[in-house]
Amino acid sequence: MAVSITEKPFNPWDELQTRQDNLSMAGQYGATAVFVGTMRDFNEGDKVKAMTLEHYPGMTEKYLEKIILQAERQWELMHTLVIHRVGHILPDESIVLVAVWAAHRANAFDASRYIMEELKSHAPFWKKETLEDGDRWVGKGSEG
Amino acid sequence: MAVSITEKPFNPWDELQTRQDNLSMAGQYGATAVFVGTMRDFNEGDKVKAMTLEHYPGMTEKYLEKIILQAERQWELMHTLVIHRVGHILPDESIVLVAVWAAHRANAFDASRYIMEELKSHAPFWKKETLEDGDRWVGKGSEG
Amino acid sequence: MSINIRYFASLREKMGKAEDSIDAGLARTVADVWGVVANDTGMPSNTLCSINMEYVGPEHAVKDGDEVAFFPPVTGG
Amino acid sequence: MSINIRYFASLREKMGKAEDSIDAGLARTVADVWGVVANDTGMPSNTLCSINMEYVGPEHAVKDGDEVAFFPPVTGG
Repeated sequence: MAVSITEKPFNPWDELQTRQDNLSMAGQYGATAVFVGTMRDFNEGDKVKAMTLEHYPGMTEKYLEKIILQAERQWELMHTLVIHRVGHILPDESIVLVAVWAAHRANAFDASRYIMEELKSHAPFWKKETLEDGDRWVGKGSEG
Repeated sequence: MAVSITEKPFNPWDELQTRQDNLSMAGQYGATAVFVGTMRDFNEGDKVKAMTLEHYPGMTEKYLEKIILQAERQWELMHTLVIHRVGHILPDESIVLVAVWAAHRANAFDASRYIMEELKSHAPFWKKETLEDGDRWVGKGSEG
Repeated sequence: MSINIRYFASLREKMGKAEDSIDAGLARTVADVWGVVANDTGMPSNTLCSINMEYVGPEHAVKDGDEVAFFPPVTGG
Repeated sequence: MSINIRYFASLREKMGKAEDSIDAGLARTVADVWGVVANDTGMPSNTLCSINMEYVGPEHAVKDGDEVAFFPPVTGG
């Protein structure tokens, strides 16, 4: 597995290319399921200019690794990659990338969704949006 | 939507980059769900050297568009891309790419999986594997 | 005036050809078309049928100019 | 000998600081720690707690040297 938290913008397709080029399992995986979360310029009826993503350094990485281990226990996976952005983020920038490589598609689909849902509900990240007229913390239950 | 059937190898991450660069909806989509099917060098206990993918030109494209329209009726989607390889394919080459861009993640996850499952069960493609000692048509119910 | 017929994958190999054509007067349904081209041997189980690139059942009516196709279960993706 | 405390996001802003420290003798549980730092005002509903970067409930025991954190519901992804 590979987990990274980054303050710098990242290009999800470049990251997938690089990661896949470095997997020593060509011909073994038949299925790759990927999710990319991207910053929208609109949320809950308001225009959003920017976002600040706070996290709990140390606990965040630990928790992401725990989620991936749980997924690896439930499904047969060959490799998992999670990248999550923190800090100052602009609309159209990638926030999160979850990718799973597996022999068969059901495992890849199930595991990628599981990791993403667990990340959203448990990993210690907090979003604060910059609106036209001030800032606000994003509430739970935002559709994501 | 964009659907293409190609005899030439394609790089899924390059295709996603190019497609996304051409979407005039930056800041609007918050979720991209992607599935890539890759040729394995092993299937049902045998080493596979190559594969020939046959299709029904005309009906295949028509059927893929139908599946995507069904997905668009069920979920709120912003864009969908399906690329499917045909002809002579080697291990580690991409066979299929399904990508869905949506505002919210549940729609992207649901739609990408729906499209992939419908494609596997209904789109007129047929795989023939080249083994060490001859050819065989892939049967239904292969895990994929 | 005729019905054009296409075979794919293992069925194409079994028939020894990819295309066929029969006189439209010889068949009322897709099953009739199969009967004509296969000398009244039964259609292999699981065979899928289409008319003009739309899936249909074997009892679907055919008409002059139709493209009828027969093929095994699909295995793409 | 002390317990280190961290606050995140809206709770950090409410507390007016990101970190705190109290004497380990003052608290037996996570809820006790909150009582000390918040002058016995109740913990906001939905507050999440961790000890040494593992989620725990408010009645979980604390010990000398622990890092206790308080934060609102998470909203990453």
